[in-house]
Amino acid sequence: MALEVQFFGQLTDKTGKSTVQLNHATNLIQLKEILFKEFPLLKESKFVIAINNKMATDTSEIPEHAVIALMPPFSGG
Amino acid sequence: MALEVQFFGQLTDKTGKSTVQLNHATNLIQLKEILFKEFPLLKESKFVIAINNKMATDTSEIPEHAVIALMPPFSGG
Amino acid sequence: MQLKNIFMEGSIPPSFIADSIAKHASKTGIGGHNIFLGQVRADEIEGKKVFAIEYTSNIEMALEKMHEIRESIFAKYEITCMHVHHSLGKVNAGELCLFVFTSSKHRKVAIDACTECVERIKAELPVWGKELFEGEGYQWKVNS
Amino acid sequence: MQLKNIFMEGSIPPSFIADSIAKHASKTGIGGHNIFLGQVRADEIEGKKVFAIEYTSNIEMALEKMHEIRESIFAKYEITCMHVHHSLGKVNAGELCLFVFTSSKHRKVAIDACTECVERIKAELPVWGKELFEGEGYQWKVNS
Repeated sequence: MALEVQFFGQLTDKTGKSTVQLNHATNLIQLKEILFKEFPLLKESKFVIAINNKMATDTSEIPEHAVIALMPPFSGG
Repeated sequence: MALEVQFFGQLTDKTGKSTVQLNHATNLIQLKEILFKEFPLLKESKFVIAINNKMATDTSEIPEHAVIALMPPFSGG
Repeated sequence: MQLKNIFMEGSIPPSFIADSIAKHASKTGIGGHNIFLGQVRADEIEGKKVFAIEYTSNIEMALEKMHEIRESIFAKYEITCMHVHHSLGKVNAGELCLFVFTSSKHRKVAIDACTECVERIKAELPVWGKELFEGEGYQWKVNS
Repeated sequence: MQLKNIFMEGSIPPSFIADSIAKHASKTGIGGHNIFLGQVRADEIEGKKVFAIEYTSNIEMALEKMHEIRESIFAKYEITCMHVHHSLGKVNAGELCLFVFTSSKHRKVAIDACTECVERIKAELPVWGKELFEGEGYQWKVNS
């Protein structure tokens, strides 16, 4: 259990849960492959990813014990 | 007593009163002559004039028993 | 025609604003409200400090003009409602003298309508403010 | 760094807004306040009526982002203060879910700062609204 992945908003409908624990993935490309295999509905979803509360890109490295947040388009207010 | 002339805002400082009764004047040019004679400080003041609550110009005719308002620049709010 | 009275004696209490907001809870088509509040500043002019503004108006003309502004703003913007309140008489520094409140389905409409209403009130309503100095003296307010 | 909490559980009561306004009476350099209020609409979508919105957030990230927005708006506009409150959890149609409050010496500054703040909140804060339908069902809110 090296990573925590959190889902927000409508993504929780696609995954059926708000958080999963994953073994380590070195970058987001690899992480998304793992997630898409477990939650195929995520593939069609729009979202941005934050690593430890910082917005990340596909090539961002993932530190040990990181908290990863998958966030769909915001709709506050 | 055919006309009522009302002064507003800083104009009351120039005239020392908020209203005067005047004999008839046919138009505003004539009215201003009368007022400037009685209240010379008005001459240096900026104001617009309304006749019976409608904005007027120098050549506007003045009906009998009209209420004339001399209003300096607005400063509400 | 019965003109809506926008004037109230003295300052506008915050509780009055809360009541006005609460009245809109039944209008469930509204998505955004915009409120502008004018507050009397304790400006210092050549060493003298404003402690209050005393407002007077050509009331009848002001209400007619406000009616005209209201009509033209309702024609231009898709607002659900618009409320305007302006003080007459003395309002102390720190107290509220103007309350403009617009509501609409969409936020931008409410904001734009409110802003335009405030500008027109300041420029077009025959209202005058006398800035009273602490101690004695006064000067007539000038709108920018 | 201690981040300011903008979130409150449930709707924002009008009395809370009045209290917030009243607190500014001692700031006698303020000439204008602008307030934006978001209200939950009872929209009808394909025959189903929204009776409430349930808000969730990535709270920590939202507070960091709000801090960043606050700093940049204070840098850009000469405002005296800015207050932001956003609901979490269920807010019924007709109730208030967002309260943005800016104050400045001059009205235009307060209005512009408030408007920019509202736009940025809607676009940049990780907050999600779930529109709950009467009877059953829901849909996820989309910001325009």
